[in-house]
Amino acid sequence: MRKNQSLGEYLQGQGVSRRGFLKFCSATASMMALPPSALAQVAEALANARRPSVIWLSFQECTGCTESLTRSHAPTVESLIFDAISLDYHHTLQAAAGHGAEAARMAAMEENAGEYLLVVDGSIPVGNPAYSTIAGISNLDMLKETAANAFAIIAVGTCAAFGGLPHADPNPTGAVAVSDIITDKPIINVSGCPPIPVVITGVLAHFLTFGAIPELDALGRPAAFFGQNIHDRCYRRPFYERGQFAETFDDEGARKGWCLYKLGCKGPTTYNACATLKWNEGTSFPIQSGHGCIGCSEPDFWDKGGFYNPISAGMWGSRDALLGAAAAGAALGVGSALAARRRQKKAQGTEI
Amino acid sequence: MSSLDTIPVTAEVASGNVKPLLHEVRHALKRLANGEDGTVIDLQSIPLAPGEEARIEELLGKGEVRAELDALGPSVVQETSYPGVWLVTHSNTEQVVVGRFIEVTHMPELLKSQQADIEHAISRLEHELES
Amino acid sequence: MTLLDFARGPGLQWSLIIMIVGLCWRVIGVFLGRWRKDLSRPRSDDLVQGGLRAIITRSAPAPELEKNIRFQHYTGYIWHIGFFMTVLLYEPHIAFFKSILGFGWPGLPSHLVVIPAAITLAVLVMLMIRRMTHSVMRMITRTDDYLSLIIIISTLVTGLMAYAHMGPRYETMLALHFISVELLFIWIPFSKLAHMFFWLLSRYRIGTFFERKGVKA
Amino acid sequence: MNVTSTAIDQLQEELGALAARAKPTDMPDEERVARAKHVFVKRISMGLAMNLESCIDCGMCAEVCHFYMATRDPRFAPVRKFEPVRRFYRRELTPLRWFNRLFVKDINVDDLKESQELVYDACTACGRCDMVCPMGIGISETVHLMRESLAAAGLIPEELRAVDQEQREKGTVLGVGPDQFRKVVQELAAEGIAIPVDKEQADILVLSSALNIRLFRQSVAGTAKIMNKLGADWTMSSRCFDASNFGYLSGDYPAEKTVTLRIIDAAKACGASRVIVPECGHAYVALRWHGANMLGERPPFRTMAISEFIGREIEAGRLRVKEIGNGKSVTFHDSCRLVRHGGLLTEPRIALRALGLDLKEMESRGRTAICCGGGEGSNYISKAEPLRQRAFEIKMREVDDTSADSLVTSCDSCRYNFMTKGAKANWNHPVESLVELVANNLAD
Repeated sequence: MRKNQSLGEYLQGQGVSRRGFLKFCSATASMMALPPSALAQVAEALANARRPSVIWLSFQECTGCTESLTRSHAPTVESLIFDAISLDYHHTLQAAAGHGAEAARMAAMEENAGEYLLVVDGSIPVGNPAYSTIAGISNLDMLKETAANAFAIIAVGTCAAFGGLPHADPNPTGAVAVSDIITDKPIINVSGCPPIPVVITGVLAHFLTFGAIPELDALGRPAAFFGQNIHDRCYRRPFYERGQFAETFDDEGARKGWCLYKLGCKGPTTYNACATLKWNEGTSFPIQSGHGCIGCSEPDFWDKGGFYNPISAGMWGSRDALLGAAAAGAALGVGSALAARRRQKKAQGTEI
Repeated sequence: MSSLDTIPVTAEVASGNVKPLLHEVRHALKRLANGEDGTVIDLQSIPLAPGEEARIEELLGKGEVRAELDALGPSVVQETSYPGVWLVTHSNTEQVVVGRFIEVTHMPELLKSQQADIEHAISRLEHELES
Repeated sequence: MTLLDFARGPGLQWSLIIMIVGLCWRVIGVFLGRWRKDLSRPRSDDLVQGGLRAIITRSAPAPELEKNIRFQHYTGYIWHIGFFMTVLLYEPHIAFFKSILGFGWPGLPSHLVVIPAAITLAVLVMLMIRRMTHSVMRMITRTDDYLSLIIIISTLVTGLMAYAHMGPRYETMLALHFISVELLFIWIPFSKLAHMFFWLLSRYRIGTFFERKGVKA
Repeated sequence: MNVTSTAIDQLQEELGALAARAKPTDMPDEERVARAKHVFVKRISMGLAMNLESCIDCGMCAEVCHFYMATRDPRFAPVRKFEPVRRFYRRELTPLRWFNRLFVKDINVDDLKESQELVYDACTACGRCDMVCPMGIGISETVHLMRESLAAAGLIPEELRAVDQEQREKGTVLGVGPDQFRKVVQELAAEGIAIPVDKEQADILVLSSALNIRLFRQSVAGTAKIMNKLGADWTMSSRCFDASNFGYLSGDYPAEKTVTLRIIDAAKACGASRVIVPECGHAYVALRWHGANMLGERPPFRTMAISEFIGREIEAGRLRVKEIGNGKSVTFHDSCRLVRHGGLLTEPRIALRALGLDLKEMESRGRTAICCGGGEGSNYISKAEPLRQRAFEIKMREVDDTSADSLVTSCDSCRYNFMTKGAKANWNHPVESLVELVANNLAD
């Protein structure tokens, strides 16, 4: 796809019929969680969309987010979205290496200043910048430098969005989220560990379609995907209402597909689209596969008192503190009773 | 995968969303009959339990018309046993379903020849005749 | 740390610590107060039995008294039963107790637990209005009574709202629910809510007191 | 009726003039408060602490209190009557006192003065509220502690204070002393009723009361007839014949102790194994339940109310009475002191049944009996009269509801109260004494 070509022209050039384009649009609208009635609007916008430049930076990450994206539906309608963007820098995917790669980044930044999208996966260690460097540049410096002229930033994955696993207690690298460093650019957090691939492409599609960032929730996540919690959209919700819970992973309830709340499911406090979009080409999602949601799209999900503790349970270390409290209370009780007794004893001898 | 199949997971699961969905279809049909616009329901946006999509398909049944089109992968447009209610399934070139819609309309838009394609057809035909 | 993390973690821990310190302090302190032996010759031989009997029999008034206190008596029962059903039979609550006690018990379907919770809430609001309007209640009501009512009502309101996914987002509502319960924990030892322990002791005591006189209390 | 209306009028007039006889107990406000607090410190035990810890302010006690029921005045809610004790306890003695001090106001002399009306005029410490409290709070004993603190603070109402002072200082009550007692003994001897007075040794010491000597001498006569009929080894003490204890009624603890110890000494002196208290509820409570605690040990005799004694003797077959029933119906008024604070539920009923009377019980009887409104020295306080009259009318209606031919009771205070308050309400229901009824119908 040439730089100045619109998407419509590009697809037509590829021999895609209008019918094919409409099909592409309705799949895209569905991907963006837009109502089917928005199809005409989407079609028109997409037909005229211009190809944006995208720079993808990977910091303290496991490449799971990239894997999630690239291993999903290739080649699919989403792949067309990828064709529709100009991925100018992605150190896992690009052919160039070393100085050439960095040069590509610099060129893209210069050529598309103020217009390019910056995608980040992984958290940024600020405890000691040397914990993670690329081409001798610390993640912190590279992020600042690249973000400076970006149109917007998409923080892909919980690490980039909220610090994620590296940020988990005790956070040895001092890992922080993109939004902890960059405060003057629009940031779209596409959280999840990894995020649902359709959500990543959905956000790109939205940008491609409307040239703007989608509506975000309080944590900077696209409301269309993160607007409702897993629990509300979970097909096992009726079991929750009926009080039918699996108590262990191999009991009758687990076999019958009952609610996993008591096994630590974080569905009620986790906002993501897993229950509708599902994973592996719409095959399933964790709860459907018999494991509670671990809340991976939420900040600090590693530190919520354990994946297998119900959310209504407390998160704390020991009961010893309570025994200590009982002992302290008893001592105070004895003390105050003795003081009162002494005072009463003194009063006994008197006439009135 | 026989070892997985032997795990006795019974799917007596119901999301409780099938009936409301069918009611929505009923209302959409009424609107259509009154001359109002058609309705498209994106099945991906509705939380469904395993097997429920198949159940919806079964409940709706198969009607007189079935069309297959090949545009960026196959798509199937099936009229259900309730005329006016269509089930549209889009797949990509790898035969993976990428979108599923219930359309309540006289005829799904996608089946009609599109204006842009018609114009393209004219030029192609002219080109053919000229040569 | 989010509000929910605070509520589930340090908030819970400290509120339980304060509750346990306060309750042990108060109950043990009262129990170790000056005991005065009654030297009079008891009419009954078995004061202990009288005490134990009173613990049971005080649960219902004599018929000739019942007609005077019907409203308080039955509303009291309704909301106590409703409240404890809600606390003890709602599955997420059982999971909470299990995390502290190490064991759980069977619960009721969630949508059924809503019924006692809603009834309890309605009765408590009614009792609160009565406190504000009835002449005797206004006269004897102290800040303690209002605070206790408000805290218990807030646990029910936040709990029901969290259950129904009303108001702010679920995790915020859940955190508020936790916090209201923690307030309740903290408030118990300092307030009349400590009657959850004293009712046994004082009923036993009045039972022995009257048993000595040969009267069934 | 053996009680002449002139005697009643005379007594009532005398009671009306009591206030003028009371010696002042003035003291600075600070001292009043200090003395009241001192009483609290001294008396509050674990048991009382339980009463002060457990209240949930449910208000049920008000609903069964005859003063509240009669007036609907919220100030008379029983639990509120000991509010100063509770406040003091919460600030000074409870384990969490340091916390409570932040919120609970200290008591002052106005609180004490306000309490005077609540605990003397509007409460007979009858204990009906004790029976309803879902927490099992001993409300009446705690209200009595309020009386003790007010007594120490010099805040006993004048009339009661006058009698208390008279008994403490002269040993007489309403002018009734050994001389008046001997006169009655002589009069009865003239009627052929012998009373052995001041025997050196006796098995049973029988007590009487100033009210008996003044008004109900038939009751003294009846007791003597019964004792003689039984052939008991009994005596009465001319020095110590009066069981009434105005120290107890007014909350004057030292005075109560003096009176009680005097009786215990008299009983010890004649080697009695039993002391019989006349038909007087408070005298029974003072001796039966407080006596041992005043003495510091269990005394070497048993204390019995005369109704208790009669009931037991009839039950044992030693005392036989005539069946006088013939369809005549009676209802029995349980004195709050005898039944609720004394446990004497069955004994008087044994006597009534032996007499063959048709006993028609009131709705509230036994442990939930409604107080007649005359207890705890209340008959003496003139300004409380209108209030007490209203409280009495509740009792009156319960009696009427039984449609019994007559009313029997075994407490002279109650009896006096029924007679005077009933007269005021134009309610002329016959009121009989159990002792007199039995004594007049002894089988040959």
